[in-house]
Amino acid sequence: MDWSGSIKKMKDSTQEYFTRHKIPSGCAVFGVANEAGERFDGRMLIDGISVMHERSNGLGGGFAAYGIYPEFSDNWAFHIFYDDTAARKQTEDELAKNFKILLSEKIPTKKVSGISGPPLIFRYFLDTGDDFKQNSRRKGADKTEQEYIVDFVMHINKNIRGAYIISSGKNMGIFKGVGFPEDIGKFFRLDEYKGYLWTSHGRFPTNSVGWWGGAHPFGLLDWSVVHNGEISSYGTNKRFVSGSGYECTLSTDTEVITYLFDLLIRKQKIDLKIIHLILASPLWQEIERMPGDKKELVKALRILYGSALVNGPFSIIVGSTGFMYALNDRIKLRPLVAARKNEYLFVSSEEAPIRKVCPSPDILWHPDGGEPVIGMIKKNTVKKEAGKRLARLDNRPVEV
Amino acid sequence: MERKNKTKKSSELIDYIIIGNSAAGLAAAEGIRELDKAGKITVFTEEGHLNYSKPMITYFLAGIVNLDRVSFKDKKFYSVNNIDIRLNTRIKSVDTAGMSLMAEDGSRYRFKKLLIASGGKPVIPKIKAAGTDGERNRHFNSIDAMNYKKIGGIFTLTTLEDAVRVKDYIEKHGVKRISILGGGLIGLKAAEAFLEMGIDINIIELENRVLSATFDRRASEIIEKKIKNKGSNIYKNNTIKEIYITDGRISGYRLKDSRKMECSLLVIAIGVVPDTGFIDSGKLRINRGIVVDDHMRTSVKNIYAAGDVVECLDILLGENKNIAIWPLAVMQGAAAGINMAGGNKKYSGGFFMNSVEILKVPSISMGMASAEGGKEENIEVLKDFNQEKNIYKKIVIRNNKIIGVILVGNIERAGIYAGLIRNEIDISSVRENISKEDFGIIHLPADYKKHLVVGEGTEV
Amino acid sequence: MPERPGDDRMKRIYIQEEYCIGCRLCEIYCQVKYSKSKKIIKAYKEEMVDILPRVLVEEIGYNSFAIQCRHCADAPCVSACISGAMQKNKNTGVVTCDEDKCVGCWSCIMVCPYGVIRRDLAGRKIVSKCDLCVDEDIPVCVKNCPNEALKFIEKDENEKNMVKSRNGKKK
Amino acid sequence: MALKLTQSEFETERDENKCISCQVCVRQCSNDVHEYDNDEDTIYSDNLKCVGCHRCESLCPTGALKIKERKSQFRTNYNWSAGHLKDIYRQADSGGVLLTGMGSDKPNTVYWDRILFNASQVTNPSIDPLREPMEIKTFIGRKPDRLDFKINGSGKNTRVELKTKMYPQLELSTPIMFSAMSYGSISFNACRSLASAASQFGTYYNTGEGGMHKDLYKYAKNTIVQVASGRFGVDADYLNAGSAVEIKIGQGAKPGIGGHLPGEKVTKDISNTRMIPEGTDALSPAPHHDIYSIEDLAQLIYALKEATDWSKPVGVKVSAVHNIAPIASGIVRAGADFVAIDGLRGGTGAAPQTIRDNVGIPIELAVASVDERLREEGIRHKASIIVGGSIRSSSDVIKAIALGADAVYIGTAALIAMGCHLCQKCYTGKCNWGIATQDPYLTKRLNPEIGTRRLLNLLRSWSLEIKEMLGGAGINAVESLKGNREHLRGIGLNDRELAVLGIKHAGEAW
Repeated sequence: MDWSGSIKKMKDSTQEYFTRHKIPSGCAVFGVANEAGERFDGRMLIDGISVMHERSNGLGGGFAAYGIYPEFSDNWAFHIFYDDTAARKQTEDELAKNFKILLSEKIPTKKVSGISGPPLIFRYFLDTGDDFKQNSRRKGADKTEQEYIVDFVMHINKNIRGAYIISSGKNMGIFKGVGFPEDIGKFFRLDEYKGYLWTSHGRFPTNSVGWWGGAHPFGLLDWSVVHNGEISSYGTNKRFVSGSGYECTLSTDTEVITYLFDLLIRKQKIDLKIIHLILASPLWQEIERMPGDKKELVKALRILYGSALVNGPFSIIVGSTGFMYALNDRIKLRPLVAARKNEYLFVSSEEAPIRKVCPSPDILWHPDGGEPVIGMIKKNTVKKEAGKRLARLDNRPVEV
Repeated sequence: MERKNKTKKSSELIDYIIIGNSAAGLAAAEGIRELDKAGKITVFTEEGHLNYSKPMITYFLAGIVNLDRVSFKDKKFYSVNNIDIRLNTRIKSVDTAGMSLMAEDGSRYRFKKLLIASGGKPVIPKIKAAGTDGERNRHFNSIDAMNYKKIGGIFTLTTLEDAVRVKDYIEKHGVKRISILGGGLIGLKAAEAFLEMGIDINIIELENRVLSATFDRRASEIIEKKIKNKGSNIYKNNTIKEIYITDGRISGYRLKDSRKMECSLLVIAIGVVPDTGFIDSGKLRINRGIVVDDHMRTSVKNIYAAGDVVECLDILLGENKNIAIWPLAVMQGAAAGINMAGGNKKYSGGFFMNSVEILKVPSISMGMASAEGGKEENIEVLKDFNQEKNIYKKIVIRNNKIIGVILVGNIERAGIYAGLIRNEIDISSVRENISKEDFGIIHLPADYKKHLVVGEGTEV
Repeated sequence: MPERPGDDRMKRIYIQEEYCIGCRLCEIYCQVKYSKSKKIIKAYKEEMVDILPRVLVEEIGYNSFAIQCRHCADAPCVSACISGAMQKNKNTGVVTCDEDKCVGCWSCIMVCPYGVIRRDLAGRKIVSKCDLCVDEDIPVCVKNCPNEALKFIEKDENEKNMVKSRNGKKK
Repeated sequence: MALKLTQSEFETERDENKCISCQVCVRQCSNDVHEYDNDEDTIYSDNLKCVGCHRCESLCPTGALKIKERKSQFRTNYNWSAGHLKDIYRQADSGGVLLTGMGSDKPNTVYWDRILFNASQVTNPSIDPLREPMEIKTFIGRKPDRLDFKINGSGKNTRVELKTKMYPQLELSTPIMFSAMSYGSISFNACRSLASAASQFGTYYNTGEGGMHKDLYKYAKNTIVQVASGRFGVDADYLNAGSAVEIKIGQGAKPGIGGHLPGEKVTKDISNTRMIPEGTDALSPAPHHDIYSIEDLAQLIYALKEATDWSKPVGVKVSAVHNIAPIASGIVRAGADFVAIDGLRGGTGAAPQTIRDNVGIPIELAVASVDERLREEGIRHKASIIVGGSIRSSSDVIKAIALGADAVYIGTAALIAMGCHLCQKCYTGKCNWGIATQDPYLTKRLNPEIGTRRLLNLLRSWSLEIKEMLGGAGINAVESLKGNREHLRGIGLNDRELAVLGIKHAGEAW
């Protein structure tokens, strides 16, 4: 049954389905970051991911873009899918109760053949109010502002039928839906956005269920994750994050990986540089050969965070305000290619997209399993553009 | 130098000369070859057979083995070990000072090292005789070692040649009963063979029982009874006073008790003595046998002796004694050979032991088995006699150590006792088990048991 | 003094009396090996009459062990043998009795401190003793011991084991 | 008493065509079932004495023996089963509590057999354990809430240094350990086999409550020393010798019941090891008389940690009872570094039959609810969970870990590897396999070299099978199996059972 064709009728059960079932999928991932913080528009990503058409099957595509809302860089930007106006009304009531809404609008789209049955797609720029700004505590509750956002997102996604927050960070946004990624890009008019860090995803789910909320990237706060593969440690990872209050509502690998990043980096304060030692831990036989200090460190990480080891095939690209991070599983069961040209860092499932947008990179390599690729964004440049008005973007092509 | 010049013919200098081609001599040759692969070894023997085992002659006699099988080393032994063997060569004299010897044919040999392993020779008593020989009608007044061979039907039984002759004589003359003078070891060994052949025997024994030296009264009785049951006789406290000769052959004899007996074949088996007559002793010490130390060295440098010709340590007596038995001859010979070739092997001494089977009754005696205790306070005797099965076991214990054993009827595991004697094991903790019929290693004192069970092999 | 290669490197049967369970399967399989058919049921039911096991189990209470010829380095039985039947093979170290040569004088029985040579009266008078199953990879008594109380190993290995077990033993 | 209302439970079937009267069976039976009649050269067997241990059958060189269960037929009665009748006959004979050995044999649901494991197909590659690393190393012990680091340098020269001091951990080469079986309940040779196998394989065995024989101190690195209510053999040396300390509160076969080693089993060696007079009964009280509540347990844990200089994990073993989840939570909060849970079907040397068969809950349900509870409370990392009580196969291990265990304890399986045939007569002291006995005639039958080798083989084969199953599911580290209930499916289970186990039913996708 093609549920996407009758999404209005089936939306409740579709979302229900997604929250109950894990859907394994193959995929294409492609990410580009400008480490200098220079922004470029979404066409490079659309161009790139389009050459990996074969890796998708039209049941999901999406993009995450950072630096696209400089005029609201200090405010929370929520992208929300609604199945209907009732869900929107209910959600907006909740938003109003919990935030100061600075701007709410429909996200501009255009008609593209191959994209059908989109939900209602809105974005909101929100302020949490003075309490957090002053105390980073709110009404005596033992929470940081970020936890407050996480709780709110979880609450909406879990409890309001027909509403789904797909993006909840600052100065970033996620655009995704059912269709091939290049069509989704055009649908969302991404050529009109400029960001310094983009990731994109083409999806090949192994069933015919297409649901806009289930497309990738998955996002929470500033995190966005695109992922290729199917991890075998899902249950273990899920139980691990659940011990810290993360509830996996989507049953996707991407979701649980996002939570792992959030938990390890934001909550446990583990340095980005060693996060791969947890997510794709070295083998014991490698650990045994390490010098004393390092061995002790890696062993301790593995003992404590064994349940955060992501097992089975994956290549992921994680986007965040300050960096782009790509990682392969430890025995490299999925492809990952990286390249650099000047300030640009490319990571991709295949070499072709990189060659498409950057025919002669300075360096191109195939990272080992468990070897991270990190692009750090120089924050100064980002700051410089903050405060600009939300505006349509010019069409200047990116030159690399 | 001077001495060398004395030697008339320019004689060969041989690295190792061995007099005697039997147990001790050949064990020595092997011992030499363990260390010295090249040195020349020459073995002299007065006998004509390549090699044979003396204890085997009674088995040959009994027909258990034929002439081909009396050898204890195979034919290749001499070539494999590169040994020059000189048969039919009686050594006439040994010049211990000149380090040379002369054969009966007059040839002289010089040696670097000499082993005397000439064994023993039978004792022939002087007995009054009456009669003439067959050929020259020569009259005999008495027989003795010099002339007994000239009378048909009188034999000793210590060499293969003796056995061949006895066998021929029996066949030729259809002998049905054989008299054996001497009820000791050799006599009984001969008796074993004749009984096996189905020939009745008369044993004439000076003492009041057979095997008086090695058996006690009970053991002797069991054997005597067995012999008598078969129609054979034993004349105890007796000896031959006169031999009757008819046509050069023995026809009868008169016993000490005056009884006259018919006899067509007499075996004289009253004992052997070391064969040392040919040695120009000089400084070489000879008591009853050649005296050797624990490395089988005689009192003359580079001259060794081993086997039945020597007297050396009896571990039970604690002094030298001539114990003429095969196992000791082999051990002595092996030690002598190794020492001759420059090695260092101690001969740790031995004690008497013997195995004889009369009419399917096996028996073994070892050590000071005839002791009865009582005389000496520290000697204790354990006996176990099963009349029904005719099984007898006797253990002689001195200072808590076994010094003698007699087993009759059941000899299984006899060597365990030999081990206890040799290793001087204190058996006080296992005394109650020691004479049991099923006595075994498991009954032994814990340490010795462990040594046997856990170890890999003994150095007895 | 050159070593006899046979003795130091030969595999011997070592006895672990603490693990002998007194089942006597060693004796049974030894008898079967020297039976005509070498088939256990047939051997026992039809041929067994007088086949002697060449391994002996001694047992008192819970103490027991199976013992067979130790194939001594300096074998007293070989010295004592008057017929040349008892020989120690210099290459293999194995002491065997050539049954064709043996005359049944029992000299070996007289000197063997282990008491592991027995009179075999089934046919001609000869002795019966363990030949270390020279025609098998592992002697049948060892192979069939259900508790590995018999081991067929080299001296070095045995010494290693002894050290090990001594460490594990009460002082 | 001439009248016997109980019938023999087994019969030995002897094929006379094969029996060679070699008497191996006669010599091997400690129950005197077989008797050789010299006059007739025949062996007679007294079935009434047969316990079905199969020793004679195993050693019979001709395969002439077969042990069969002898089912004498009672009138069919669904209420009064043959078992009930026989029990009452025995009780009417003896007037005592019915004793039995080993784990419950009652037909309760074995949930392991109602759970199926997953494998990869297409969307995720399975991994070949023969060609790819497959990691089953496991750590037992308390994990810190988080790690602190010190970061030195920057860029390529960044060096991250660990600041947090880790709690002591047991490092297991496979997530399987040998559970507590005391010297006394089993023979020295059995203990030595366990110790030496654990040591050679890189895992742990548990002394049980009987102290540690001095000859086993050399295996101390691979030993968990147990402290039970009798405190047998406990002193500072003992506590410090092992690599971990386990406080035994209860045992799956007999929750709420103490132990009793009869005086005749307290041989000289055992008396030395247990530090009690030779020949006296070794009585373990039902409770620890210094632990009447959870705070008392906390004190004992603290005391043991002090006594061992905080250098070893200290854990607590409990029976799986109805409130196991909150009990486990309490134990973790009392400071235990691991919780060992022993399920309903766990083994024993001797237990009242009625307790063994009727008290406690199956380990599968217990581990599921304990893991869930500790996670809910956010304290799952504070203690490892070790489960035991009838882990029969590598697949049971896999399932236990997927339900949330860190490692398993095997007791019965280890004994079976050493020869146990589950005749359930351990309490008679006549174990024909030399395991549950102190009779020197019988203990000889377990050559520890063989015992060790068989245990090593068991560990090796289970470990290989675990690796095969992990690889099949596309997992190359056992950490990624822990609590991974997505890889489990129930079969023939109702919703309640599925809910407690936290798994979906077979046929339901992710």
